[in-house]
Amino acid sequence: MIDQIFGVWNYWIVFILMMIGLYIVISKKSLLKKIVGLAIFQTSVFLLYITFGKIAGGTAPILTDNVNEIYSNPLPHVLILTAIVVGVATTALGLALTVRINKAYGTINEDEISASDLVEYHEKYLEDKN
Amino acid sequence: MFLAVLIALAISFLLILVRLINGKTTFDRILAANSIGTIIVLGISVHGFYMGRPEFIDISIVYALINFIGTVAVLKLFDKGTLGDK
Amino acid sequence: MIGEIIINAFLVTLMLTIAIFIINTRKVISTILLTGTYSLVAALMFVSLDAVDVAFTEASVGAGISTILFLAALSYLPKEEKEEKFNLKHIYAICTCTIVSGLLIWASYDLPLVGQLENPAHQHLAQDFIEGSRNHIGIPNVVTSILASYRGYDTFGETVVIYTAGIAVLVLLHDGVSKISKINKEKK
Amino acid sequence: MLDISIEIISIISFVAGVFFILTGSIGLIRLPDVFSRIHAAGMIDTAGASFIILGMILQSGFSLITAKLVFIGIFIFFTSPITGHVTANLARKKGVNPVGKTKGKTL
Repeated sequence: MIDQIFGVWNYWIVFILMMIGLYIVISKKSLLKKIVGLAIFQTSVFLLYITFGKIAGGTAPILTDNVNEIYSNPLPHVLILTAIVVGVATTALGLALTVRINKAYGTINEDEISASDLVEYHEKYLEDKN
Repeated sequence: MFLAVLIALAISFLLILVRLINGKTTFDRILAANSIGTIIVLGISVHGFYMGRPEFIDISIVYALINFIGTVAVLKLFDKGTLGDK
Repeated sequence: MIGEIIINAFLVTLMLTIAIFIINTRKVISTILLTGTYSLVAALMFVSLDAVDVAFTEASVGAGISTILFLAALSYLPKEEKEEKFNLKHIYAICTCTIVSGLLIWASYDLPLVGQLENPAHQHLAQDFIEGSRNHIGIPNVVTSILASYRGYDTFGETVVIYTAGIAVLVLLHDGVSKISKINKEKK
Repeated sequence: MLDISIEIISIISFVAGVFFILTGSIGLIRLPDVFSRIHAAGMIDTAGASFIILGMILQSGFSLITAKLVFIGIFIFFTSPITGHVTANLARKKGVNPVGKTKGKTL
């Protein structure tokens, strides 16, 4: 029974973490907070992959002299190693975009950005009309 | 024995997390984040001993360095308002 | 063996707690501190799931460089979020997330239990890689031998991605006016 | 005989380290202002960490692990006071005032 619960517990929490990241990305207006949400989502996906690679009673995949040792699956580790570094590149790009948007609009709130865009369009429309 | 130390570290992690989440000023939060870093450095080492392969203490060395640099960076941002690139 | 699974469950629950508190913080600096702590706990989680190299990378890159990047960006950005009333859009978002997570949890009953030796993920390539790393390549660290040799093209692609991202960041943060043209303008 | 005494000493230092860490984390919650909380955080970082690392050094015997543990111990022991000092300095500079008996007095 307790094996059953703990056997799927990791998956459940990882899915809930994923949805918390998605919720932050959907509902928060601040662009910085959205990037934090993306980071949470990413980390949960990493955890999901690493959980697939775990073998109970195994050790880290660094070879020892003992021949009968059980090693955890090293393949997900490699994939996630690549993904972490690419994730940081994504974060840096997002932050640079945010800084640039703040320079152009003076705010990083989504609603204010679209409002000032609307005002600009309206003024342009009036100019064209005249 | 190592399991007992791990449980104590977990309890103190939870206690410090309370301070990190509802700290009154930002300095409280910075202090709590620094202490959590120390607790995790110890936790990784003790976890290695508990699992019987203590070769992976390098990770705790990296943590200790990163923790110090991160805290000092936060404090510098608070002091000067930049990280020195303006 | 039950010990390590309980440690995993505790750590992942801790991550959930931190993530829930990240949602509602309004001061940006405490959001960043909580995100750093979240990364640290994630790295501890990777250590307990036997992924030592991943934990190393997450510690230096996820907890270190990401936090410093956020701080460096924060020095150009407003320090506090605007307060926002709970409105209809939040309810839509909560409904979407609840439905999707319910579906995912329902699907998780078809996944194999954590940590069984006979799981399908462990049946094909891993054993070959471990034996090959011992016999053909001769490096004790299996992850390194896969990363550099068996899947070298992945690493090459990663390098290209990081190079592109670096150029994009430089282009975005550039003023648009080079120093030489500024000096020329001043001379005129 | 030597083995048993080393084991006992390491258990004693583990107990001391756990005691200091728990005390420090309770203090971090209970104490009233930043300046007294720095005291509690310093307790965790220096006394608690040093005792637990001492216990692990005694457990590991003499090997490369011992050297790494010594490095971690030295690093934490020297950087934690720096962090505490900078935090207190900045808090004072930014106008956070002590509460309680020391309220209103100049430092």
